[in-house]
Amino acid sequence: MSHPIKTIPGITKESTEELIAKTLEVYPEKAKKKRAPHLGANDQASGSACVKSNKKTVPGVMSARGCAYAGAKGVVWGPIRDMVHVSHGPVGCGWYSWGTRRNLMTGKLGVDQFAMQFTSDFQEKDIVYGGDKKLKQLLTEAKELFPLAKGISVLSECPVGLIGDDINSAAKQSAKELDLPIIPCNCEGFRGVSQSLGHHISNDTIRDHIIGTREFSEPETPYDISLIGDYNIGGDVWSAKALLEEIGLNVKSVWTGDGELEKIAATHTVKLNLIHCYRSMNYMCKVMEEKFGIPWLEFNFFGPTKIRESLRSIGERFDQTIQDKVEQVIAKYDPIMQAIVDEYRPRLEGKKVMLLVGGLRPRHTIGAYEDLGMECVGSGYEFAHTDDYDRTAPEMPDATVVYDDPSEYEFEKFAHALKPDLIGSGIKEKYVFQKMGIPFRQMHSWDYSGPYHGYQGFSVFARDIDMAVNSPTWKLVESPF
Amino acid sequence: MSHPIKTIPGITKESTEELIAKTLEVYPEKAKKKRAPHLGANDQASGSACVKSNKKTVPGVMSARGCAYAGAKGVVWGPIRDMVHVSHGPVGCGWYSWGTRRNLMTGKLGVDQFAMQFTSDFQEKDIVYGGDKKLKQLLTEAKELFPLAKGISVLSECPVGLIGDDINSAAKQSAKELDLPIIPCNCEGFRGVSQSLGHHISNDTIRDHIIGTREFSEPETPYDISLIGDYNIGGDVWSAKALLEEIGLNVKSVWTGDGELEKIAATHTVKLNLIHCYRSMNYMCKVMEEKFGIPWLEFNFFGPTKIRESLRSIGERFDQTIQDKVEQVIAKYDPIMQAIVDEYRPRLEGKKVMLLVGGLRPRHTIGAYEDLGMECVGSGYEFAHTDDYDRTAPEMPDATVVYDDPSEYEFEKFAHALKPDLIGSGIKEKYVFQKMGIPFRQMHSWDYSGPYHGYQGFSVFARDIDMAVNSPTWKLVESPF
Amino acid sequence: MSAEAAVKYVTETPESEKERVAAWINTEEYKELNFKREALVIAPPHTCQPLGAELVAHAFEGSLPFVHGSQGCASYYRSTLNRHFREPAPAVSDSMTEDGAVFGGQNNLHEGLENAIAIYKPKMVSIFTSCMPEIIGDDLVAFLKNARNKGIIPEGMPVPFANTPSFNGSHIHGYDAMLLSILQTLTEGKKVEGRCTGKINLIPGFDANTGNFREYKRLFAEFGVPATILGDISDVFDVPCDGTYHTYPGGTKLDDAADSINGKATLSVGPYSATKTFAWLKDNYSGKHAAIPMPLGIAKTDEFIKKISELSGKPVPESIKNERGRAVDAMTDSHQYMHGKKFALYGDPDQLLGYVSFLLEMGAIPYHILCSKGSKKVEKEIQALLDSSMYGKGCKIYMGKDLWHMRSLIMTDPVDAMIGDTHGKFACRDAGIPLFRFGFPIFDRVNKHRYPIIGYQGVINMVTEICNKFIDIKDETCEDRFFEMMR
Amino acid sequence: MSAEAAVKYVTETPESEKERVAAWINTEEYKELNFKREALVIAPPHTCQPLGAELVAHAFEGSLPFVHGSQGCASYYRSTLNRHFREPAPAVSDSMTEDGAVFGGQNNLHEGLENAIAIYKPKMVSIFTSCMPEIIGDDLVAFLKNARNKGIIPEGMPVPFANTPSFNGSHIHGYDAMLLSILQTLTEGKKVEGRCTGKINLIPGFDANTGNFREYKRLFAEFGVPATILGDISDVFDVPCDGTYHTYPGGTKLDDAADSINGKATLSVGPYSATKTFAWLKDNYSGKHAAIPMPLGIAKTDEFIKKISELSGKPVPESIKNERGRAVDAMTDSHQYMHGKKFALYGDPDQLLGYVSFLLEMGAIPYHILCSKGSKKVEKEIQALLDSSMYGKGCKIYMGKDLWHMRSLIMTDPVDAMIGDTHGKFACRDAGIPLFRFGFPIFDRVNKHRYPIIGYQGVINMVTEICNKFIDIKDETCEDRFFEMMR
Repeated sequence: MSHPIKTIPGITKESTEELIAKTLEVYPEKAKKKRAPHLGANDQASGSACVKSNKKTVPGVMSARGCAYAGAKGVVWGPIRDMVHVSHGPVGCGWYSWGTRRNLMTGKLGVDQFAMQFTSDFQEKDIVYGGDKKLKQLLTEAKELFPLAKGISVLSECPVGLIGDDINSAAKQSAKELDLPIIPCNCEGFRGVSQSLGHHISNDTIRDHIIGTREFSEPETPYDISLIGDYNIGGDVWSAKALLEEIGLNVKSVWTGDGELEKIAATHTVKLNLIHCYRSMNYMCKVMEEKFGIPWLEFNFFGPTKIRESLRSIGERFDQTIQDKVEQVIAKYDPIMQAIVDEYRPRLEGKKVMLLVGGLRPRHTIGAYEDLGMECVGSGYEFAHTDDYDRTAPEMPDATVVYDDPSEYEFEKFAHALKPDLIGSGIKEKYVFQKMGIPFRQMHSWDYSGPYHGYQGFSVFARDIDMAVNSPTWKLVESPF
Repeated sequence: MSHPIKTIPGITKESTEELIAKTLEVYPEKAKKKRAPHLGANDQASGSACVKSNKKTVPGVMSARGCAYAGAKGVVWGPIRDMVHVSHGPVGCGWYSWGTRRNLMTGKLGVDQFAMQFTSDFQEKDIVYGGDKKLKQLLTEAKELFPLAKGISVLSECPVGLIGDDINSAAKQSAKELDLPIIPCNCEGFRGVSQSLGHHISNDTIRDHIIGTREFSEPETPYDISLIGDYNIGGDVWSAKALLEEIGLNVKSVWTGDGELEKIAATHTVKLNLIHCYRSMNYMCKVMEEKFGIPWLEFNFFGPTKIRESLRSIGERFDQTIQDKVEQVIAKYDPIMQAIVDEYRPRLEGKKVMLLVGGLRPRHTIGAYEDLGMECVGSGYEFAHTDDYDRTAPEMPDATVVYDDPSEYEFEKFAHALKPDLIGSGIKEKYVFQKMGIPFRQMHSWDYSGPYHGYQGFSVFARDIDMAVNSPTWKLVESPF
Repeated sequence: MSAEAAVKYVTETPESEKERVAAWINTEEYKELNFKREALVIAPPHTCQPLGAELVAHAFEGSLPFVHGSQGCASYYRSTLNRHFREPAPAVSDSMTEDGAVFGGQNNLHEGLENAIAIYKPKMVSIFTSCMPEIIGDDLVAFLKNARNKGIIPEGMPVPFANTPSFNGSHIHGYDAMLLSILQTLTEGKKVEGRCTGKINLIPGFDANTGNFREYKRLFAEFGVPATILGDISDVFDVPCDGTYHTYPGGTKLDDAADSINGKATLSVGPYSATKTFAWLKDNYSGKHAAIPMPLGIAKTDEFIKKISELSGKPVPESIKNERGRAVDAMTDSHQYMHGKKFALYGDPDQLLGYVSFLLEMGAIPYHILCSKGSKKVEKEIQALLDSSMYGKGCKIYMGKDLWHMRSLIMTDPVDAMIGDTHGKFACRDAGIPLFRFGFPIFDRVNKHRYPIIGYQGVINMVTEICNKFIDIKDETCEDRFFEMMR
Repeated sequence: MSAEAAVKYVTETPESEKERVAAWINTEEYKELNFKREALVIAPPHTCQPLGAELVAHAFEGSLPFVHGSQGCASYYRSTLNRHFREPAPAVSDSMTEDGAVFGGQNNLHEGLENAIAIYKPKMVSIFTSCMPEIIGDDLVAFLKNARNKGIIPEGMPVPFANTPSFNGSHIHGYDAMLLSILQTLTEGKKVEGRCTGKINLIPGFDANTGNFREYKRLFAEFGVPATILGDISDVFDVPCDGTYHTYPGGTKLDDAADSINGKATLSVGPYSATKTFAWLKDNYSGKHAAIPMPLGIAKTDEFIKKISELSGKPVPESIKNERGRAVDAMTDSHQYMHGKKFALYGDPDQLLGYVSFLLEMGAIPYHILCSKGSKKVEKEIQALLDSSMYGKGCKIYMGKDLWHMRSLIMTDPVDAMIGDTHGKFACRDAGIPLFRFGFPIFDRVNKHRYPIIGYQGVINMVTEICNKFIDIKDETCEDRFFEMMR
């Protein structure tokens, strides 16, 4: 799709580059040199990245990034509801990632859903003598205590790799003994430069251990699809899945929000993989395409404009039946969405937003803000790659600032200069900007709200954005004394 | 029943009289002279009152007494659940007595139970022009808004009597027009010397307006009784009624806790009136005895000893069937009660209690304390008459202090001298004594607990008394600094 | 005795009929019928004047509240204060009975004064009336003059008195009348030309939150501004339990009250519950005078702080600026839990204005606003607040209505929560919504009166209680799949 | 790739099987199986050392917490603090990656220091480690010496560092290690013979309640005793929202911390979370030293107040005596709402001891006491408390257990409520009991960290929250006929 060039009054390539240069002034030379290529002015027409990305974080700059383990546990594995996910190593990693990502699950905790923290709680002696024996014992204990778990993932933390434990062989042996899928995932936090490698490693592990190990018992249909890269934050999957079903598709498996191991294992039999979060799961889509010939399609379920476009693109991959349903669904929701826009747009028109999120939302949500009359004056990712930034360029207004893995300092300076009416980023940034009196929404966790996906999600999104921007509390920030 | 003489080490007639004399020292002569006859040392053997009672309160001494309205609204009328009780006059009286007596009710508020406050909310103009017209209008409104109310009581507050309104004729006229029992009760607060006259006036009003106006549709049985003088504080009626039913009696009506107007109206057909609170309802028992030949019997449902005695006395009024059931019931509960006593008595043995309550509990609860190993070192009533004090004498240990309508000052001085481990009195006294570090239970309202009647009640009573006396919080009162 | 002839049997209302009525009382039709009421008042959330008079009569050093009237009245007032504060409330009455109606209450008053003074050794006896003497027309001025002449009242003992007829106004007016009389009595002859105490006098108005009083004092101390709280209940109704009982544990010092007439300034934050007192003060007290709203919510607290600064000539201290910032921080951090939530609220005018202001500041909607005893002036002032915010749109004010009206409102046009006193709990139960007990009286929760709702700290307290309750409800009512670690 | 041959179909667990297991996990049989676990740890309520290190690294003026290790670790610690306090938690890491394992972390550390100091302009950089450098054996002493030699660390800038391996101890030990290093660094060479600051140094230990810190300071001020809180988070994690953001909004002044070695006395109220620090202090600090329990509940607060009096030589002020009396008043007034109620509790040793003491004082029963990371000494001390009261009879202590054990305990042997942190909410939901969030972290309620639980005011706060919740439950769950005005 070619986009018209959007501009923001007062923002030019020059102004943005000046802003970047001024921001970097405080940096030591080496750091400045490292950081400069990660900050740029968007070239909307080019449709390609204006920044470098997926590089090591510069030490000491206060990055928002996480690690490979975080990507593996928090994003890919954690949301699979019917598995026991063991954080293998010291207690902390599992503790920090326990319940903090809002990937909702159906089922009963400890019965057929396992959102607790499982850890091997490494002690000094495990470091010295190795943890493989402990691992095997805990796998047995997990199987005994949680008989309905469909499998166990073993997610390595830093020490495991560093001391040279062989979790793969331990897992393999236990899997056999316990007659249960036990998936070892070498996602130590020191691997790679961000969460991103954790996604990739996890995808590879799914490829190696899971995909193709099951088939659906019911007959295939032409409308079988899987929903990839939706983690059910605040119920996103439930909204997205319902919408896909409304246009006549059979959502056979979900990766991995509220996901089920065996359905994921049988995904190789679907007709199309629909992928929402490209960054975290494009690997598996590509694998399934290569290996099983399953085509895949990126889509965007944020905001009525993008949803409409996405539904039509999806429809194009199917027959007239689906295409007709797509039109019916669009016709059904258009007036509902218009009513929402009519309610909130007058209160949000012309408001500026800046984003810094993970691997999808910095570009995917722009349309939704625009549906509400807002414009995006800066965007960036914690852990994106060039292909993400390529996809971002056409969405962002021209010449606006793009930042890759920005330091808190950079983000603050940009915000100070651009004076956004809203910032959408993570918990680590939230209170920094709120202290400055800038409205903020956590855009990793939907700020404990959601869903934001699909038509259902847009009503929640619009309400939340209005609430954040127009909360009367902001008017109180400036002291009269 | 003749009682053995109980004594308390250190308490003699002389010590008590000295205490009284010292207490009154501070009083002006006139007040001293007025108050002296109301304070005395119990003469247990005599079985008769050692104090004067039912006299005007001495002005300015800080009495705990209420007024006739309080006796009428709070005690007699308020607990009848299926009537609208209008506090006729200014807003306060109804407001203060709204929900503060804990006479529990079944039914749904505003549908078939009316525990809200209803007031005519007199304004200056009602004082000047009279409130009869307003009364008639509000009766119509009440009937419209509460169609399931079985009747309406109109309880006069002070101004109504003083300005000469004729609520009797207004009520009579409205009753006819609305085809609904509307009972006027001239219980203005200035009448009499305490709540007591309010009880009497209300009894008379029941006699004049209600009793005999209904009959039970089901056939009479030899076991038909009514339960009189139980106000269902904290569920007392539910406990007492269940126990009476367990010994085979049919409790046809309850006066007036959780009471129903029409059942009360048909009470003249029962075979025996069982009266718990003699003070507030002996009038009606006497009337029913005179007029309908219904015998009546006082009983005491506090603590296993008194319950046992009472059940047997009640049994004596009936045939062998009932007497056998009485023994079965006693045999069933004795071990349960013993277990309670075994649990709490070791922690309460020898503890001293002082009481100041209304018209029943200062004597009726003594046995229950004694069941727990405690002894009563002082007791008195807010609004008792000589016949109450006569009944008290045999229950109290010899030479202990008895006080009628004591001032807060007197009560404080007595407590100071007698150093009780527990005081049982009302909300106005509670925090005075708690400040002194003396455990306290509200014995009008069961301190928001209950029931205390019957076997069920004793388990609650014992737990509460232990909790009050042995709460570790008392040990903290004395400051280490 | 009844004149009925034919036997009437005891009837039972059929269950179906009960169900019909139970459903009916929740309908719009019922609401209309309910709002047509003109004579019957059901569950009004205000009480009579003497209660307010007693509250302030307790609030001065060594002051013994004295009810000229029936003893039952006194017991009712005392019990109410006992239950709300869980504290003693020593007060006497002169126990007028029937003969008072005939002979007047002078004998009772005199005997009562003699006894009370002998037994309870007050420094001041604060007299107020209940219905009887008001109706029979007792002349308190004469009675007290006679009492002084007879030596019943010791030389120099102040004995203020207030006529507080229950058939007029409400507890806030009784508060005002008694406070006025106390100040008139204590300051009589104490005005000294040229003298200035250097203090600010604060008139809090009817307020049964001891925490508020401590907070006022803390704020003045933070400012370094000496102040006299006129009617200080903080040490009267929040008394240490240390094994001793004191009849008069606190209250505004009589000397301070007397000298308040020479104050640097006098500030009322109870404009609706100390109206007459303030009007009198303005004409009689030295220094500046100002009446501003009760400092509830940020804006009204700002006004309060600015006013102290203005009256004292001192700058707002950094510590208070930081407090403000922390309160605003609490609000910005948790606005999402209250934003758009609809509230029903009722109470005394001063508090009600504050609740409305605070809710609007949070983006919450003060939807049903009920004042059982208000005035056109109050209504206009609330309406002006509503008009000042987009969150006030569609909100309605109901003056002179009661809690049975409120029930109809919330059953037919639901809200998320109610703010009021304990009496609102029945309607809230029927509506399935929480009740935030910020009003008076609170009979069914502990320590609520120890937590200020005024000032910036009060904002934090209200935000905390309200937001956490909404989160509680979410946690308690959500499906398993929405039960989460974070909120 | 899987080596399976035959086609395996996707299976569904039958509902009946789910129901069977759902019932089974609540049984005594399951509990026994659960308690047999030796390797698997499920939902432990403690985390790793660096989190504690970061907390205290924030608690000094201009101190920038610096994680030597993977950046993911730093993000996890920061997020935890952000969520708990709803405040910023600026900290950096030196972003070690794979090559660190090969070459060691010196380059990262040096580059990180250079950048952090240039960008965030700290007065002190407080370094602590996560797993990687601990395992590869980075020599921080040498690295830092080299950094100084290379001029990376500006002259005079203190750079304390602590080894805080995650595979050892818990957050409280990391707190201790970092605090020790900060004090050692800051006080080095600052001991002056004969000098006495006249101040009492307070070591609060690991405590994530900013209200507690303000309360400590208020109590010292009330005493008129100058004090230095060593590791003061109150202005760091409770910052005004006034339109400006400050990286270092508060914390113990570095000069005060340096001079603390010349203090009049040093008092630790975190005996289990500042053990090593206190041991070192005792040998190195001037003046008197005392380690007493955290002042939770009346008795332990009495001990604290007595100790301040003893160490300062000042009498306990009347105002504090009155506070004590008011707290006791709150307890006597509401003991009936807690008396005999059974609690399950878990947390860090210092807090746990306080909860147990407080509950016993209220006549409540600390029935299941769980400490996921305790010691024999803690266990003995808790047991001694239990033995001191009849309400401790039958209570059991579970050391080294986790919240999945706790779930078995409360499902098989029920209690009325739980005291803990947010992580207990799942077990509480299953058991249908309330969770009192006094611990750390609290992710799902607002402002809890602003309300002190220490001192007499803390007692009132705990009494209020607990009792009112029990009354809430009564009001919400009782039949209509037991729904009442008064409680």
